[in-house]
Amino acid sequence: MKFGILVNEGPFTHQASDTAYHFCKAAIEKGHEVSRVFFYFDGVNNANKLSEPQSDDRNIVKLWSELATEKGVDLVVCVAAGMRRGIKEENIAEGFHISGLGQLVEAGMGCDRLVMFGD
Amino acid sequence: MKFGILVNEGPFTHQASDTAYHFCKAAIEKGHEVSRVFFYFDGVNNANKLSEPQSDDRNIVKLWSELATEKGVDLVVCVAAGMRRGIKEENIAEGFHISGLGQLVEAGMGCDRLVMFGD
Amino acid sequence: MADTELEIEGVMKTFTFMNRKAPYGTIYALEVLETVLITAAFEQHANIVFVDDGVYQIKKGHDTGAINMKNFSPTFGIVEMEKEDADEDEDMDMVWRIIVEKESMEARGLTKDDFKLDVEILTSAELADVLDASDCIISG
Amino acid sequence: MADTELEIEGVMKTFTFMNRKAPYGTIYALEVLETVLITAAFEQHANIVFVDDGVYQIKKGHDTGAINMKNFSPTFGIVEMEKEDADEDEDMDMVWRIIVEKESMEARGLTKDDFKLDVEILTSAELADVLDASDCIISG
Amino acid sequence: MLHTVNKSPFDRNSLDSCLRLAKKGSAILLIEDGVIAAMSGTAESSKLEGALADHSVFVLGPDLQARGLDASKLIEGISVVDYGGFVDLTVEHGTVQSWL
Amino acid sequence: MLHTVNKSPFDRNSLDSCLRLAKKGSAILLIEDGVIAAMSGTAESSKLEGALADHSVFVLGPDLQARGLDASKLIEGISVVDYGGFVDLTVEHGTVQSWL
Repeated sequence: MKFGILVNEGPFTHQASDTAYHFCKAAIEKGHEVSRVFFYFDGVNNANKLSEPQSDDRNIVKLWSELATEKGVDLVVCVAAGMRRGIKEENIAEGFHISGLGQLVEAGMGCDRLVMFGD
Repeated sequence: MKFGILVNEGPFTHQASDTAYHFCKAAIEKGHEVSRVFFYFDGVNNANKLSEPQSDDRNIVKLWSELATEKGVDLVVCVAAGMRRGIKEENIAEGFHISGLGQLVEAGMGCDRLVMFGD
Repeated sequence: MADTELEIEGVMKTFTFMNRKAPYGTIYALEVLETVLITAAFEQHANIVFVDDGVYQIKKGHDTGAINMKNFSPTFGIVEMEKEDADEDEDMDMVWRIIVEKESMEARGLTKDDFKLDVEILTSAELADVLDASDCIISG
Repeated sequence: MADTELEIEGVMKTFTFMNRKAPYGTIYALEVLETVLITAAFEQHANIVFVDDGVYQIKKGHDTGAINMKNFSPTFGIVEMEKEDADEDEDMDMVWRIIVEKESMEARGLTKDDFKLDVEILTSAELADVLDASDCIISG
Repeated sequence: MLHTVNKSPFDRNSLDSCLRLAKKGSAILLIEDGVIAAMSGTAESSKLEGALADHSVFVLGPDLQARGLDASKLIEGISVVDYGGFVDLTVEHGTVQSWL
Repeated sequence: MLHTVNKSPFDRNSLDSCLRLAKKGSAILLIEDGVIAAMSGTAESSKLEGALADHSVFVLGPDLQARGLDASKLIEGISVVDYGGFVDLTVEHGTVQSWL
């Protein structure tokens, strides 16, 4: 099955991003395809490459990046939401790319399930 | 009277930062002193200098910066909360500076009122 | 990285936008609205639903001057236009509905006249059927 | 820019930390806890209060392995040590209290034994007095 | 003491907790989405109507206007203030507790 | 259809809205702080106890464990799943509605 994932909140403050990540990993392990993860609202902050959590905590940005580089998951940061919050080409982490909100609608259209995670 | 202000949420997603700004402005207009605004939790995202809201919306980062440069308000971004979320020397806007959580406790100790804004 | 291509040729789905949050206290209303408008470009079915404090998003008389935030209320005019286009264009298959839950409206002492949009008022049970028949539900 | 100097010499205030949110769903519990620890360095009075879902922050048995988040629960041991230091050191004026609201605890079917800290259980009315006597209230 | 509540009573428990833990005589200011609690004729109106005997209650005008809420439909006894009035309330009432 | 609820019923109205608008026969999965609703013996337990007649109800085990909530004290009839089980539920039940 093809999954589209929508992440609405930034890393650390809300658990949304963690849960979305665990969901994606479990889906891939079960043989499903995660066709796209779309980062909207404060979710764009998941792409901030300067994020440097304490060494005894998980590094959420890095976990997402690895999902892109190792599993080929398409990580899309909404351009308009990113502009507003200062997430741009200059500071996005490896594996993320910036695109329009149409990519969210296309994920809804092209996937079997759209699953949202937020506050 | 001396005010210490604590801002717990980032710009745009929650109104907290806007309300805190209007409170500071009104306090200064009434002749009070805003001794320090401390940005903690997601509040650190208020200092992201790459933030570029649409032209018909307010630019919250810039409004805070002006409060520092024009009114001399001390804008402190928590170093630990900022590291976690990727707000560092490299990307903080004019007028903000990074310091420790002790600056929040000192604001509580040294001001007549500590007022918090958050989610 | 280039955008991944998804197969969307000829796909027609029903998107439901669940607006449950008050306006201005958070940005969700505004950013969901931006998604609604993009959905029109893809000519998909859409239910724009206002439930709980979301009903205040379409209350008449928003005036954001004193809080210095963008008043997104006029943008609902575009949503209404898209709906009219969908209703009138016989070549277009797209169906748009703008829905308020009766229970949410009444709990807040509001009536249909309080809204700046012409809305369908549905009971919880009727709305449950609409949700159940949706393909994608986007909440803000 | 250098830190602005505030006059804090000899100041002794009462800080109250209001923990109202469940752990792990949001980061507030962890980041408030970091503030509590810093307050000890300034030798201020502190009330560490657990109300509403905040009472789950000090529930025994947190195990965050499967959600892969930092388990901040052991850090409460440091809070308890700070409190003991404050209680025992006669040269130190500082008073620390760790408080759970009875009504919040009971609504969740919990008892004092469910907590990993030795806490004072206060009624709403008693807690209202504690809040009222605080100089700075920090909520998370 | 001054309590601020910034969430709708329909959405969150913060007004409930505030009313349970605010001492008689303390002031309450409704801001942001909290202003919804100030309206009469809603399923939540009784909460603040009952609180007016023990507390002076204020609401932030700019937040009412933004949401198109009519000041003539406020619960009787609630006063409207602007940001300057918010500052004055913090000066007059001592410690501020934000019910976040 | 699958409904997910990620907030505590003590804190927010999302479980109430979900139960009001979920069709009979649809499934409900409690995640994140939403797992608090699955516990028996609380002031909010009756909400889900009543819902079990119309819905199959699941709770995410990793979130229970994180909060130190004892699976033996779950409301009877609620099943525990892990992240893989969450994925399976979305596959089996069609459209997913997240009550954010």
